[in-house]
Amino acid sequence: MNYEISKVAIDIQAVIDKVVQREAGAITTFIGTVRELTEGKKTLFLIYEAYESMAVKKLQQIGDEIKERWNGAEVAITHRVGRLDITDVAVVIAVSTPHRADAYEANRYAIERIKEIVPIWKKEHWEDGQKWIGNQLETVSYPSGKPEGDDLNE
Amino acid sequence: MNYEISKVAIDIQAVIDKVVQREAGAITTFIGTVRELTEGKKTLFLIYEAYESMAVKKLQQIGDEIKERWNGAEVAITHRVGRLDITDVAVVIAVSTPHRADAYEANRYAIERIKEIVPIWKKEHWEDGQKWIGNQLETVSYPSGKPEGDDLNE
Amino acid sequence: MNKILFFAHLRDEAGEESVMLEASGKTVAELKAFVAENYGIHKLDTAMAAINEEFAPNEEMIKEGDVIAFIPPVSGG
Amino acid sequence: MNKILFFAHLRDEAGEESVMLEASGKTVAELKAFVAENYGIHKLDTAMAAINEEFAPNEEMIKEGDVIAFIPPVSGG
Repeated sequence: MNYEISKVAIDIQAVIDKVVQREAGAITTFIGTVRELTEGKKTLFLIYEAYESMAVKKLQQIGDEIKERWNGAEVAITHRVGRLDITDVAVVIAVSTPHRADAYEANRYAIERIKEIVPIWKKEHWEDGQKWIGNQLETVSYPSGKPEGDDLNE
Repeated sequence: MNYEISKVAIDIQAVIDKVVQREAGAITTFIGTVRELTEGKKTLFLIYEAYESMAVKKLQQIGDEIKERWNGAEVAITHRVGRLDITDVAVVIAVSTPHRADAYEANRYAIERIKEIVPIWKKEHWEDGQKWIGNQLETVSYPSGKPEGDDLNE
Repeated sequence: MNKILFFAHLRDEAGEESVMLEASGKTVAELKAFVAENYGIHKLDTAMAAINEEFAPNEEMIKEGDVIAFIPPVSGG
Repeated sequence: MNKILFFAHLRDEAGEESVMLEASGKTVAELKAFVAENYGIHKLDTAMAAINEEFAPNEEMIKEGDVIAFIPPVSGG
């Protein structure tokens, strides 16, 4: 399966291997890691939680969107859940395409979409407290009461 | 060493490990692979050759350029030489940055610069012949007799 | 009957991962109002709903057996 | 004396990886002309030169002991 939620450390090479193809000249990966400082505040660790069955479907949807927009693309995404320490890998996105410009653009598209529509949440733990993070795009949350039009069930 | 020419298969995870940092929230990689078809022509295999000592210096220069332009970036690049078959990995570029937009942009910058200033050449082998490839940017080669101004010794 | 799932801070507020309710015939908006009142959940208006693992608008009607999840703004990646 | 390095198709044309020449006092352009004539290399005008592993312009003067490399348009990546 190219779209997974993992309870254990992600094997990056295994994600890359899923998108290798004879037609591809380029593979890009995005590896999201747990950063120690965010706006000057020190993170101790994170907990990621997912609505797992739906999250896998939404990752698949993102892959399908990419294949429709970028010809010849192959996509694999694994997102970690559970407790993650600083520098641990939270998500790995691998995209292969015939030409390199597409591999960068399609990969960037994937991470932005994950932050919009995939039901995964992180709880930050600092020295002085903990909090479920609302949304990382730092926009008002679903101002219309739902994700943008094309977020629905595509 | 973060900048290497390798005569054996590149260990992608090892390149990624070089750029892991507590301040980074994002690592991007570019993995250049040998594509079977280019403009309808079928490649059997490639030979990559490098002016190794100078190539390492130029990879280091690209890393330095990136660190100057993108604050907090870490960079590692390994380029393979020798015979490569279809889907083999020719180059791995890993870039880590605090925020993800920079990691994509800086990585893209690295591959474009490699194609401009790093003394590495590939010889394509097809069913009906072989040829050293002139330059992949498909521009006239060094029209001014030298790379663009800032390519020199920076 | 319908299974209702809570995640992240909504689960903390509800004090449980899921509850069973009779929700068929209600719209998503009506269920939200009911759950907010009966489970003391405050930020349900900023949450999306999913019916059977697909996002569903406020006006969608819930059917017998549907699984409803309340999805707070996501923060994966 | 100076070591002169050839790569890729230039090496194929020269028939060797490197030669030793007395090039000190010559400019890069003068050395290119000399090598093109004496080693039958045709596409030297599209090649860059490097002196001691750094790109060098045509007008740069070569010194005793400098290592000169002719760099055809690169195709790595």
